[in-house]
Amino acid sequence: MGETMTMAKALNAGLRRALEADPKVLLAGEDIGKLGGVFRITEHLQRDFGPERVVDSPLAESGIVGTSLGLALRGYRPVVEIQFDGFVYPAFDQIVSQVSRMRFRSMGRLSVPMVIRIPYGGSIGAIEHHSESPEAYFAHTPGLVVVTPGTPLDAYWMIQQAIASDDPVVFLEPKRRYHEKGEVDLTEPPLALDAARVVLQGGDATLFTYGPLVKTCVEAALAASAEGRSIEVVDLRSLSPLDDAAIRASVERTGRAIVVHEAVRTLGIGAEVAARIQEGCFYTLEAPVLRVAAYDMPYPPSKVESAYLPDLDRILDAVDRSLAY
Amino acid sequence: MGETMTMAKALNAGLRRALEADPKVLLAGEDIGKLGGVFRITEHLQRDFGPERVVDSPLAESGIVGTSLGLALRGYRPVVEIQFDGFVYPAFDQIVSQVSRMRFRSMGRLSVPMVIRIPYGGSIGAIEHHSESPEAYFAHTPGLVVVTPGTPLDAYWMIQQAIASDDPVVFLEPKRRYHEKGEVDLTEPPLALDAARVVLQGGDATLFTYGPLVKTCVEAALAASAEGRSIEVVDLRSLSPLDDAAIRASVERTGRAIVVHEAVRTLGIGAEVAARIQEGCFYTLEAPVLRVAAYDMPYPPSKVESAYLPDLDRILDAVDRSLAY
Amino acid sequence: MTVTRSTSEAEPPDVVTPGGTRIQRGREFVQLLTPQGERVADDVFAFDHDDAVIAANLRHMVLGRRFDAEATALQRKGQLGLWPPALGQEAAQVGSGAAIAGLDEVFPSYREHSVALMRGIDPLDMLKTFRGTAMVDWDSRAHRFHLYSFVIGTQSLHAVGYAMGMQRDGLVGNPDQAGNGAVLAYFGDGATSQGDVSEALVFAASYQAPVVFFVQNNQWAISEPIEVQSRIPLYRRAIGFGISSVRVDGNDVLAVQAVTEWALDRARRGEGPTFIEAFTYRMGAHTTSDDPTKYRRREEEQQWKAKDPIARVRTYLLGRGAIDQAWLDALDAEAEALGVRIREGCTALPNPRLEDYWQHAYAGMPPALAEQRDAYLAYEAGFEQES
Amino acid sequence: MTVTRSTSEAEPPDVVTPGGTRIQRGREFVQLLTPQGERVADDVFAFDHDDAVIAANLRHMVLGRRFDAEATALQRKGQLGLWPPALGQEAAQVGSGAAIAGLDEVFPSYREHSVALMRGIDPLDMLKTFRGTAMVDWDSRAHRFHLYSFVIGTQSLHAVGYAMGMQRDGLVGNPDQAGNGAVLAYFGDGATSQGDVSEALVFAASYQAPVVFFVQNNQWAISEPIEVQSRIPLYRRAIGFGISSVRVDGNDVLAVQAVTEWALDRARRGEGPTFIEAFTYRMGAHTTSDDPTKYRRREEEQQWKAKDPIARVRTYLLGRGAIDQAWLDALDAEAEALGVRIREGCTALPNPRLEDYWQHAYAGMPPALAEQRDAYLAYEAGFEQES
Ligand SMILES: Cc1ncc(C[n+]2csc(CCOP(=O)(O)OP(=O)(O)O)c2C)c(N)n1
Ligand SMILES: Cc1ncc(C[n+]2csc(CCOP(=O)(O)OP(=O)(O)O)c2C)c(N)n1
Ligand SMILES: [Mg+2]
Ligand SMILES: [Mg+2]
Repeated sequence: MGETMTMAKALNAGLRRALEADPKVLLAGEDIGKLGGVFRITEHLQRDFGPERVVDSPLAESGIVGTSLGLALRGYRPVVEIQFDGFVYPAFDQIVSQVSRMRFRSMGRLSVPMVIRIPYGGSIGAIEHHSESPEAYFAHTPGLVVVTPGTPLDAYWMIQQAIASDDPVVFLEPKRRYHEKGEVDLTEPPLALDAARVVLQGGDATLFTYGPLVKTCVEAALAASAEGRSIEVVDLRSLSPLDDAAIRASVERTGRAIVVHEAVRTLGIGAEVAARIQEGCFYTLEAPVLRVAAYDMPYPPSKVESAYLPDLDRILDAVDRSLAY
Repeated sequence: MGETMTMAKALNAGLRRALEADPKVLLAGEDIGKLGGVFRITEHLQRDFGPERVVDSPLAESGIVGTSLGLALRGYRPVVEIQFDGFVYPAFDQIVSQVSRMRFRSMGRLSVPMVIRIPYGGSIGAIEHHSESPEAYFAHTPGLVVVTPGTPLDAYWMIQQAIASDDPVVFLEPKRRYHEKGEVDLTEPPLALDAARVVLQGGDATLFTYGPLVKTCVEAALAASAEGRSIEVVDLRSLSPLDDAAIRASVERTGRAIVVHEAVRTLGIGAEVAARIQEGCFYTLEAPVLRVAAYDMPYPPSKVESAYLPDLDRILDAVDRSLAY
Repeated sequence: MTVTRSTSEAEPPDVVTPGGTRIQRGREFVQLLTPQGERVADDVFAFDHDDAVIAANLRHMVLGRRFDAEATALQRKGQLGLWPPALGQEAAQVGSGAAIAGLDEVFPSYREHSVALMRGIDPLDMLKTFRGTAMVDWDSRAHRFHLYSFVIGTQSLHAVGYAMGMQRDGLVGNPDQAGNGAVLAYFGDGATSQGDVSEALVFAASYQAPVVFFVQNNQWAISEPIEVQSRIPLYRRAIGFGISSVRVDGNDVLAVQAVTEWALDRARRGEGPTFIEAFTYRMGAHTTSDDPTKYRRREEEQQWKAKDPIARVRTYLLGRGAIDQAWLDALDAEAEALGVRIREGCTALPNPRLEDYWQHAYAGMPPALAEQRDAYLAYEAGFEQES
Repeated sequence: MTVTRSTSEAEPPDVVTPGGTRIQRGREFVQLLTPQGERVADDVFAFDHDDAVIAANLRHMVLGRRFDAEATALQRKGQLGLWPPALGQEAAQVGSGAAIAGLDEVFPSYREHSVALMRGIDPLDMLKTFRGTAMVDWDSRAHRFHLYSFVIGTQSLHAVGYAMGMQRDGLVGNPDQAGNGAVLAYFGDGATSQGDVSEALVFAASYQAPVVFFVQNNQWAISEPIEVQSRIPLYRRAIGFGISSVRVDGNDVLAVQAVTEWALDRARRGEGPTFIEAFTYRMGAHTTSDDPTKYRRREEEQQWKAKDPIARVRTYLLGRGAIDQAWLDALDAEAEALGVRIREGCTALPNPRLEDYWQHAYAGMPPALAEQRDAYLAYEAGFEQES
């Protein structure tokens, strides 16, 4: 029953299904119509669903998110595309002060079933502002759900689950994985949107990661197993809320944890995961929770991004350091 | 040599000194001129320095920060007032994508010696958007310095140090402490802007805090000492960069750490401090680093804010839990 | 060198359409009732209702002012944390509020107290926000009156988006007017400087959304005079976005109603957005925390007192014999009853509990948040046991 | 229901000042040189320079186009990560660039390659950004040409702030013109929708800052036609903010220079900001990653080809005998030499090392960051030892 497709195609298929399933779903963003988005995630959707359901918006992110909030109040389920990670900040006030709180402000009377899709992360050789990892800003914001698929299969289901959710969802798409293929087996029921997944089981240490670095961590774990080390890989998938039960269960098994992400280290998701693990698994931990992340500086020119971002070697180095405790 | 004054007066005096000392210093913001700001922090400064150095800006935060960045490039040292914490988000893009990175983008050629003053925090009985604690957003952003005074003395010196700094500084003013008095002894040389301060020495556990809750933590520590517990209180003062050396030194002394802040718990400053402590002091810690913070929901109506925010009892409860390990 | 700032030049206004048509009438704004209570004609706008409607407007203005005065007094007595008075802006609010019909929706800022009352919002529910016992506690869908909005300008985008939704739902341009609706979006003169408001104009123009932007230019944004935001008349702002625009005497309830009806009607018919500048004055403080003596002259306040929006309507209706002293006495009694209800109701408002708020953060409560709630409840229970 | 979107109405433009004066000339825009290479008169603007200046402009346009073509080719060969071509916009850029005088400062967007060359920026330094070997590697102060800016519209605010600084520094309104300066701020048609750009207009008007907003309306924002951003001519946007505005034929280097000189001169004299819409066309792709066949018709591109900004100047100057084939050949040779330098220089650009970047995050490196750097260096050293 499985089909092999890229994450880009899987997202496109998921959006298509959502548009088919619910006439209240609409897409809005810059260049998502005729062009199908700069990454072609919405390709042919305007052709097939019309310009009222797949809307080319004026070049103004706050406007896109703010008007979509209005549409959501009217009963629509807007799916907004931010063209690149670095262009979400002009919409920050609308997302963080308005979208995230409308339910709370209205004391539960109003819902904002909005999805904000953001292609994110680096390693694509881009100029500045095109390789950001803004997830921690959103995960620190109550009222938002923040999720990120690591595979085409997850992408296909999670985008539909996000659209079906009555909470606003920041949906982070690891753009460097857009064009990698994976199996999309539709016979399996999808995992819950807020669940982490053990991608690889192991007993010596756990790599916690998400989005673009799931694959890298799996590669690192496989490399480590060649050296006789049994490394577990957990794809967090949901960054807010975090799947505490799954995180704790893995640490209880392995006793060692390393969090890996592209965002800068300070106050990245790794900080929260580490803080929770040391609190929840204090007696189990055989080593401190380590973090492998970008260094605490702005994203550098692309020719040095490979040194700036975590890679297989830096992950293995952290595994070594963890096991050395 | 000491004088007793409120933090509001100390800030006003510090701004006045900075305006006197350097003709390139200018203040910009909403209502900071004739009115002297809604908190009167800039009272009489326009009268005494003129409307070109103390500028009433149009009602647009992105514009205020963005034009101030232009002024900084021209050699000015703008000190921007954001009227309330909840109104900084419209300027988020300018702060996070522009101000913070101009040095990096220009490969060190340009400086942005800008100070962004933000009255922050709750417990003043205000309506929504007037009691926010946005510090983690900024501390997660490379290129920004984030500081917050806890006393009039620190306020007086730190605002001047921030203005003198060639890095952009987010200067968070704990508004609930504006009108409390403290000694401002000008004979003592000021502590460095990036240094934490041990406010109260103790041996059993350390409370790490900053801004509005420094006083609350000191009160908690004094209450604990009545029960025979010796609690150290460290005022972090600088949230980015963190004073790692001071943090580690204290934990090495006490073996137990509790981070206390008004911001929500998830990905608040406490997450980073906890992550660093468990990494840097793994063998010293006798209990997990605990966090006392606001609950992970938007700021509630003011009649329940006292239950939402950390207070003396919740801090003591955490001390008990820490000591029980 | 001096950075000079002149006040706005004298301008020949008035209705300007994006097509460039300029209806010049050598007057400051559209006015149908003078401060002296005399009807005057306008070459474009007419007030198409009888005296009963004017009397209804007077009633709304008087009740709105009473509500406002009571709330201000309650704040002075420590019963509210804050109150933003609307004194002086009653005609702008009631006139526009009276133009709202069947399916229309309102997106207010934080000062549209009279409009709120007209939409059936319970004044006690409104006080909750300012007393700190609730967030915004009214059913915005039932009343078609959306939540008060405190981050300046943000609601303008929500309004446009909502209007885009009404467009999609087929509520625009139907031959049967009863099936049509539009959005009325309120904000202040200061708000026009916010990027969000400009973006709202861009989106409204681009999609020809059925929305009317209603700016109460009350001359001040806290301590900043209108000249800080615009050196030319504010209604012109919208023209550059391709949006028709009118300036109206915001203290003339007849003119405001006429202009707003025209604009809403255009929107409902599918003729696109309109921008209305209601030229009015904030006679009181910005909020109860504010002290206007720091930044504006008494004479200015006095001048505007002579243009009071309520006095002129009363004069007019009495002169016409449409109302009499008995009618006014009855209205006073109604206002007094409202005052009593507000005063007594306010102090009786129940205090909330933090427990009530956890459930509002998410549609589905995340387990970690439920854990926090449970820990909180256990912690609180500990205190109760102790005591 | 259909959400209709009509294209902008035919409009009688042109110069509109906030005072309301409308100089109607029944033409689309200010034009001084037709696509056929004929000089035409305008009732307001004149080109006050001799043929040598026009020839210099032609040279800048040809060199700019060559640079652009080389960079585009280098990207195709994998030598650059990305390139945003400026093909077709040379007159808008060179005409405005030629208007810049002594103390003026430029705040570009990311496509002003010809202006950059005129300001003395080394084309190889410009390529670094797009090759990924540097952030923005030119001395913006020395060249009075600020950093390229990639978040749409943000630089408009920096430009206004910088202009406010020049105002404070006394560079405006001096009798001695040599002591005066202004800011020239570039952005695109799409950018005008961003809140930041509207806020820049608000601030510029409020402080009467010496700034000229120069919009290259190249008809497209990636795949979105101008009608998505504005249904009326774009130059009108600024009028509602109280800013004088002109639309100019952006493919006519003479008209662009004349209008920009007028505007900069006004700014320098202290007469406040101006908004210029240069009506032009992006003849190539948005960037080398873009595929315009997906969203626009070939005929449109062909129509604009007939309005090529370079051809008309060449025709004109040849017709006047101001240049001859030898002159053109020499220019070709100069362009070819530039091409060689660019091709060879690009591939020879040194790769950076991450080490070089730590120091640029802060003026004073925080200890924790230094720790990270040291750990990184030790870690890297480990690899070198291994190998
Ligand atoms: C984004 C933002 N910035 C600042 C404020 C603080 N503030 C509240 S009201 C106000 C003035 C608003 O003036 P105007 O838009 O004219 O409305 P008015 O109060 O006169 O009705 C300001 C600056 C805010 N609420 N939101
Ligand atoms: C805030 C922001 N949103 C989106 C983008 C992505 N983007 C880059 S260029 C562009 C179109 C810009 O169009 P226009 O302003 O007309 O300038 P042009 O490219 O035509 O020169 C877009 C949407 C961006 N760089 N910044
Ligand atoms: Mg106002
Ligand atoms: Mg364009």
